[in-house]
Amino acid sequence: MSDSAKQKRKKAAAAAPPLPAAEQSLALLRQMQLIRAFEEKLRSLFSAGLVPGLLHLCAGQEAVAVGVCSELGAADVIASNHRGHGHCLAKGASVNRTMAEVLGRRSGYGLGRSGTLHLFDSVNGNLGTNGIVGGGIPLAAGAALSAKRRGRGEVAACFFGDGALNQGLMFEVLNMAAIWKLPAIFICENNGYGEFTAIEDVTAGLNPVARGTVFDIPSEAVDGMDVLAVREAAARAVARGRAGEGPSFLVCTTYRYGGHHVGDSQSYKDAEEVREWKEKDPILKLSRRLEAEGVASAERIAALEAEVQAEVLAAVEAANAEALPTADDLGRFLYA
Amino acid sequence: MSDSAKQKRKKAAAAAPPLPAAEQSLALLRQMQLIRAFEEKLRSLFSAGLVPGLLHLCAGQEAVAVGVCSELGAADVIASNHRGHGHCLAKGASVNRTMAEVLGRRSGYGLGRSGTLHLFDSVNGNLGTNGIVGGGIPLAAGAALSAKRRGRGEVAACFFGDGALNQGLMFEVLNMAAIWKLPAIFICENNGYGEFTAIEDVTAGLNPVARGTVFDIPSEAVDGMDVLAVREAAARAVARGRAGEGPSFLVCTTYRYGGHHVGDSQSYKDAEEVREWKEKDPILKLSRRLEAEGVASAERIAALEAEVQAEVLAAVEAANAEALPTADDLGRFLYA
Amino acid sequence: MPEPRVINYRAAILEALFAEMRRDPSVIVMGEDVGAAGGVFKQAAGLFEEFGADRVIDTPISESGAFGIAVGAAMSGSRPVFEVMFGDFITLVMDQLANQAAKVQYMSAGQISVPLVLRTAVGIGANLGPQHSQSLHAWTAHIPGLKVVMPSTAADAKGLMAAAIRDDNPVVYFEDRTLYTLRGDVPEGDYHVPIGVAEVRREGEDVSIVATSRMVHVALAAADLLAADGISAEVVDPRSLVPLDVATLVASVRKTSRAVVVDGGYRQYGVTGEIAATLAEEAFDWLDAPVTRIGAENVPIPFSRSLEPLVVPDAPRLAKAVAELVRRR
Amino acid sequence: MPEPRVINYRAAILEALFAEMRRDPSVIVMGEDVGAAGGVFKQAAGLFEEFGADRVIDTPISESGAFGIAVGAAMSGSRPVFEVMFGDFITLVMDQLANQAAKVQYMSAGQISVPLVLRTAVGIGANLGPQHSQSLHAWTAHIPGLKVVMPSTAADAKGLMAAAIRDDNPVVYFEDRTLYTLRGDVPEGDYHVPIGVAEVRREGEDVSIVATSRMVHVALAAADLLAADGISAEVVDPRSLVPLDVATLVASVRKTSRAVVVDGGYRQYGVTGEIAATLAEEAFDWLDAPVTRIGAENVPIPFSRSLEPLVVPDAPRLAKAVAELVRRR
Ligand SMILES: Cc1ncc(C[n+]2csc(CCOP(=O)(O)OP(=O)(O)O)c2C)c(N)n1
Ligand SMILES: Cc1ncc(C[n+]2csc(CCOP(=O)(O)OP(=O)(O)O)c2C)c(N)n1
Ligand SMILES: [Mg+2]
Ligand SMILES: [Mg+2]
Repeated sequence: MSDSAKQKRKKAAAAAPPLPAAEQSLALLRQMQLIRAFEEKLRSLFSAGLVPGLLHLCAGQEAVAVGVCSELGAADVIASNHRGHGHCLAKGASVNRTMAEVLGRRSGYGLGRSGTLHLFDSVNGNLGTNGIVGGGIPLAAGAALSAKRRGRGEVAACFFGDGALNQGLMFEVLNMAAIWKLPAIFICENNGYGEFTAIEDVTAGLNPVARGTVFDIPSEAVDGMDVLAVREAAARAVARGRAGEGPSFLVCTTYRYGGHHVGDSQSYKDAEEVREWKEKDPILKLSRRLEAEGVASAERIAALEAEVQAEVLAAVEAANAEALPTADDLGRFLYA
Repeated sequence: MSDSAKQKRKKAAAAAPPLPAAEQSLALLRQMQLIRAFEEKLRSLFSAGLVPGLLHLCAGQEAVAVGVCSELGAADVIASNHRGHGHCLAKGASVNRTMAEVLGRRSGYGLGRSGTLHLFDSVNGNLGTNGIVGGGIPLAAGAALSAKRRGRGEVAACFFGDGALNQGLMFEVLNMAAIWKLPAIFICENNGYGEFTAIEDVTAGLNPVARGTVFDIPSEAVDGMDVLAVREAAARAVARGRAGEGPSFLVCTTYRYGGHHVGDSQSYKDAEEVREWKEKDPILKLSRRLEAEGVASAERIAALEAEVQAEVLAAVEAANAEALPTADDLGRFLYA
Repeated sequence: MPEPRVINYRAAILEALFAEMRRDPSVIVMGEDVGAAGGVFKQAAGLFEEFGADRVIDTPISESGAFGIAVGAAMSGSRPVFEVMFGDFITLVMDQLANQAAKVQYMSAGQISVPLVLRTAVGIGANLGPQHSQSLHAWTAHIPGLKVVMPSTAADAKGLMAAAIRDDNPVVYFEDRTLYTLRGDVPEGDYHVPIGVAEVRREGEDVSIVATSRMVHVALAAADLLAADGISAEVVDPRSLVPLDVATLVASVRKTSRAVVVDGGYRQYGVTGEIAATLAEEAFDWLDAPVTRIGAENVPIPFSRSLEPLVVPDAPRLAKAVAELVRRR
Repeated sequence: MPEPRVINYRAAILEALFAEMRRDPSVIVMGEDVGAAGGVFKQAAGLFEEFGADRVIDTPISESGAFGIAVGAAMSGSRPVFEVMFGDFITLVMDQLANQAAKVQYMSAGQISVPLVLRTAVGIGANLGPQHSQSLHAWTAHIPGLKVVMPSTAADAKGLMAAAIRDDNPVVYFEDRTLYTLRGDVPEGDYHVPIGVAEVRREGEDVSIVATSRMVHVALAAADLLAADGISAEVVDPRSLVPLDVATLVASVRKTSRAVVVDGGYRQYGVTGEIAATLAEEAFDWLDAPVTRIGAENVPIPFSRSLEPLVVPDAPRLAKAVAELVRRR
C-alpha cells in the first residue's frame, strides 16, 4: 500500500464513542472473540487438511460485522460475501451448524454441500455468504424491497469488500435503492486489498464514500476497527431505514491480518503494515476500554475468551461426530 | 417531465461561445442540416413502410454529434448507440452507404443485413451503432486503450443516452478509464427520457455530471443544443486525451423532438415541452447567429439546405437501385 | 375446467398476471417501462393502473442490478415477475439467474426458495436484427435449478404464466412476440397448465415433429401440407424444456418411428441437440430413420427483409425436410 | 515440427503466451491479479516482469466492463488475451461476448474483426462449490461467431493457445485447473494446433468414447479398464467444440458402431446433446446401439468431499457404462 494511501486510511479514526451498558458492551466483546476464535480454529483445521476448499478469514475485521449486527433485529436481513463467517455469527447463526457446514458435515446449514461460501440461515435472516464478488448486494436490496412492502420497519444490510466497489452491479443497486427509498444499508469493508491488489491501483476517486453520495445516499466513513464507531453509524443507518428515509452507505476502514485466503503468503503487503494494524485490533481496543472504564476486569475478559474457545471446540467436536452427506443427498433440494 | 426538472435543464444554457471561421461555421451548419434531412427523409420512408425494423431518430440532438466529431480526426474513433445516424454521418460516413444500410440494401455498410442499429464504418473509425444500451461504452474505452498503446495521440469518444447512466457497465468503464488514464471521451446525450420514462424517475442524484467526477474524471455539463458549446467542451476533452491526461465526461443537455422510435406517440411528454425545446433548435440557433454576425445570408443557408436535401434524395435513389442481400449472403463474414 | 373463450396470447398472459396479482399481494411486476407505459409491447397494459407503483415497478436500464433485486425480493417473501424486454438481453442477468437464483434452493438445503418468474419476449420476424431477435432459451435450460417454459398457444400462455407465478422455483418464461396477436380458446377464471407436461397438438402416424413455441404453428402448417402429400405427421409441443416431458415425446416417436425436432434458437449446441439425442437414445430400437433437427441458422439474425425469413423454417421448408426423412431408405 | 520435451499444461499455456507476446506487440493480457501476482493459479507467472504493466494489465473486479474494453481493444488493433478467473464468472461477460464480440465481424460485413482470446479456468475437484466449479462452455458453443477450444493435453494447451491468439476471431479457451500439473511432450518453439481438428487419442474397435478436456483422461483410463475386460475402446478428443470436426468423430463411430459422449459440463442441454445428436444422425445406419451421454450431474456442484467425486464420471464408472453399452442386445 502506498504511503499516501496509508495516511488516508489512518485519518478515518475519529473521537471515541461512549461505551454502551455493561451487558451490551460485554456482548459485543464476546461476539468478536467468538468470531476470532471460530476462525482461528478453522485456520488450524485447514492447515491440517480438514477443511475442504478455500477459506477466507476476517481476523481484524470483526468490529464491522458485530457493530452492524448489534443494531439489527431478528426480522432484519443481511447478505454477506466470501469473507462471511463473522457476518453470519454476528447475525445469530448457530456456531455448531456454521462449523458443520464449513467442515462439510450433514448437520450444517447447507447439508454439508455448500461450505463457507454459501452459508444460508433463514431463521436469522441471512441470505447467504456469496462466492460472487458483489453478488449479495442486490439480494439485500431485494430483501429491503420486500421489507418496505411489508411496512413493519425492517431493514436489510449487506456487507461487501472494497473490491466490490468496482462492480457495476453495486452502482446499479445503489441507484435503485436511492430512487425507491429502500431500507437498505450498504456496508463496504474497506480492508485495502482485493485479493493481491491494493485498492488504489484499481479504484479511481480519492474517497469511496463518494460512491454513495453520488446517488444522494447518506454516506459516511467509519472507523471499522472500532466496534462502537461502527455501531453508532449503523444505528443512524438503521434508524433512517426504519423511518422510511431510504438507504445508507457506510465505508468502514478495516484490515485483514491474514492473506486473501488461508495459504496466501501476502507477499504484496509489508510486515510493518500488518503490525501497525494489529495495534488497532478491535477486540484489544474494546477490552482495554472495558478495563480502563472499570466495566470488566482482565479476568472477566479472559473468562469470556475461554468460554468462546470452549464453544468453538465443542462445535468442532460436534461436527466431527456428524456424517458427510451421502449420494442420496446429491439431488435433494434442487427444486422446491 | 416535472417542473423542477425542467428548471434544472434550462439552467444548462451558458454564455455564447464565439463563432469559428466562416468555412468551419458553415460546415458545422451543413452537417447538422444533413443529419436532419437524412432522418426526416427516413421518417417519411418509414411511414411508407419502406424501412425495415425500428427507427430511432435524433432530431433535436444534432449539435452533440456534430460538435464532438468536428474536433475529431480521421484516426480518432467513436462508438455510438441506438440513436446513431447523427454520430455516423458526423464522423464522416458515406451518406449513400449509410442510407443503403438502413434501407437494407446490399451496398450498405453491413451488406444490408445489419440496419440502423449496427452501422459500422471502419474507414472513418466508427465502431458501430449499438442495440444494447451502454454497449458502445467499453468499445470506445477499448479503442482508447489501443490508441494509448500506439502513442500517436489518438482519442476515442462514445455517445450514449441518459438511460445508459444507470448501466453498471458505464460505471465500471469510467473507473477503468480513469485509473488507466485512457484517452476516452464519454458523452452523455441527456435528452431527459429513456424510452417512455423520464430520467428523474429512474436516476438518483441531482446532477449526472457527478457520475464522472466521482472517478476524478474532469466532467462538465454542456448545452447540447448549441453546437459551439459542445465543440468547445469537446476541444478541451480531446486536448486532454491527446496530451495523455486521461478521460473526460461530458453531459450534454439536449432533447429529442420525436418519440423514442418512429411511431411512438409520446403521450408521456406534453406538447408545450416539445415546443419550448424546438425554440432552442441547434440548426436554427446557428443559422440565426450566422445571419446576425453577417457570416451567411438567409439565401446561402437555404442553398446549403437544398444541397443536403438533394444529397439525401440521391442517396435514397441510389439505395433503391441496389439489390437486397440474397441467400448467398446469409452466411458471409461470420468468421474472419 | 372453466369455460373457454377466444382471446389473444398477449391478453392471455395479462389475464394470468391480473388474476395472480389479485389473488396474492406478494406478486409484484418489475421491468423497464412496465409501469404507466404498460410495457413496450403493451404486454403489461393496465397493471399499473390497478396495482399502482408499489407493485408494478419501473426499473432503470440496469438489468443485472434490477433482476438481482428481484432475486433478493423472491428470497424474502415477494413473488416477482421480472421482465427482460428482449430475450437477447438476458445476457445481462445471467449471473443473477444462473449463479444465484438457480442455486439458492439447493445451496441453502431448502431453507430459502426463489419463487420468481423471468419473462422475456423473443421472436424472429420484425426485422429487428442481431441483438433483438435471437432466443437464448438453451442457456437457461442448461442450468439445473431453473424451470423453463415456452408457451405456444393463448391458453398455455395463460396457464403456464399462472403456474410459473405459483411455482416456488425460478421459472424462465419465453414468450414469442410474433404470437402476441394469435387468438385461441382460453379458459376463463383460475386456469393453470402444469409445468413439465407436453401436449400432442396433432395426432399422426408416419413421423413426429417435436416443435417449440412458435415452431408449433409452423409444424402444424407443415403437417397440413404433408397430409395433402399422404404423410401423416404428429406434432408434439414440449411446452416446458425443464422439466422435459420425455415420456410423451418418446411415446410419440416410438409410435411413428421417425422424428424431426424444430426450434427457433440457434441450431448449434441448442435445445434440438438435447431433445434429439434423448429421442435417439430412448427410441433407438423403434427408429426407422435418424432424428433430424432444424433450428435457426447459425448466424446472427439479419434484419434484412430478404434474409430474415430464411433464418428459421417456414411450413414449406419444414414439410420438405420431413417428407425427405419419411421417404429415406 | 519442433522437438518435443516434457513440461506441464500450465507451463505449456504460458510458453505460448510468452512466444506470441514476443512475436506480436499487439498481444496484451488482461485480467484480475494477472500482473505482479502472476495470476491466482500462477497461470500468468512472469508475463508482467517481461512485458510490463503496459501489456499485462490488472483489472478491477469489473468483469463485464473490463472484458468489454478488451473487445473494443480487439476492434482497434490490439489482440487481447482476457482472463476470467473462474469459468463460473463468464456469466458476467456474456453480453460483451455474445452480443458484441461474436457478432461484430458479421454485422460489420467483414470491416472489423475481433481477434481476442477469452481464457477461463474450470475444473471440478478442489471442493470449491457451486459458484466455482461449473463449466459453462455449452453457452459459448451455442453462439455463432465464437470459436471454442478445450485443450486436454499439455501440447494442445500450447498449440491451441498459440492458434487462438493468431486467430482473427474471438476464441473462448477453456482450461482445466485440474490439468495444470499434467505433464506431457510439448514441442518447443513455434507450435500451433489448428482449431477445428479432432484427435484420436487411442484407437479401438468396439466403441468410440468422445471425450472433452479432462474427460479425455478419464476415458483413456476407462479404456485401459475395458481392455482388461476384452473391450477395445477408441477415444476421440474433439479439442474444439466450434468448429466441431464432425468428420473425424463420425468416422470413428462408423467404424466402431457404438458411441458414448462424455463431457464435464452439466448434462442437460449441454454439449453432449449436440455431439450425440450429430453422431446419431450421421452414423445412423452404422449404429448397433444408442449413443449414450454422460455429463456432470444436473445439480449445483457440491463442495463436499463425499459428493464432488460423484458429480462427473471417473474411470470405473465410465468403463461400466461403456461396457453395458457394448453388451447391449
Ligand atoms: C465476480 C467475481 N470476480 C472475481 C472473484 C474472485 N475473487 C474472490 S474474492 C476477490 C477479492 C475481493 O476483494 P474485496 O471485495 O475487497 O473483499 P476482501 O477479500 O478484501 O474481503 C476476488 C477477486 C469472485 N469471487 N467473483
Ligand atoms: C441493455 C438494454 N436494455 C434495454 C434496451 C431497450 N432500450 C432501447 S433504447 C432504450 C432507452 C435508452 O434511453 P437513453 O439511453 O436515454 O437514449 P435515448 O433513447 O434517450 O437517446 C431502451 C430501454 C436495450 N436496447 N438494451
Ligand atoms: Mg478488500
Ligand atoms: Mg435519453
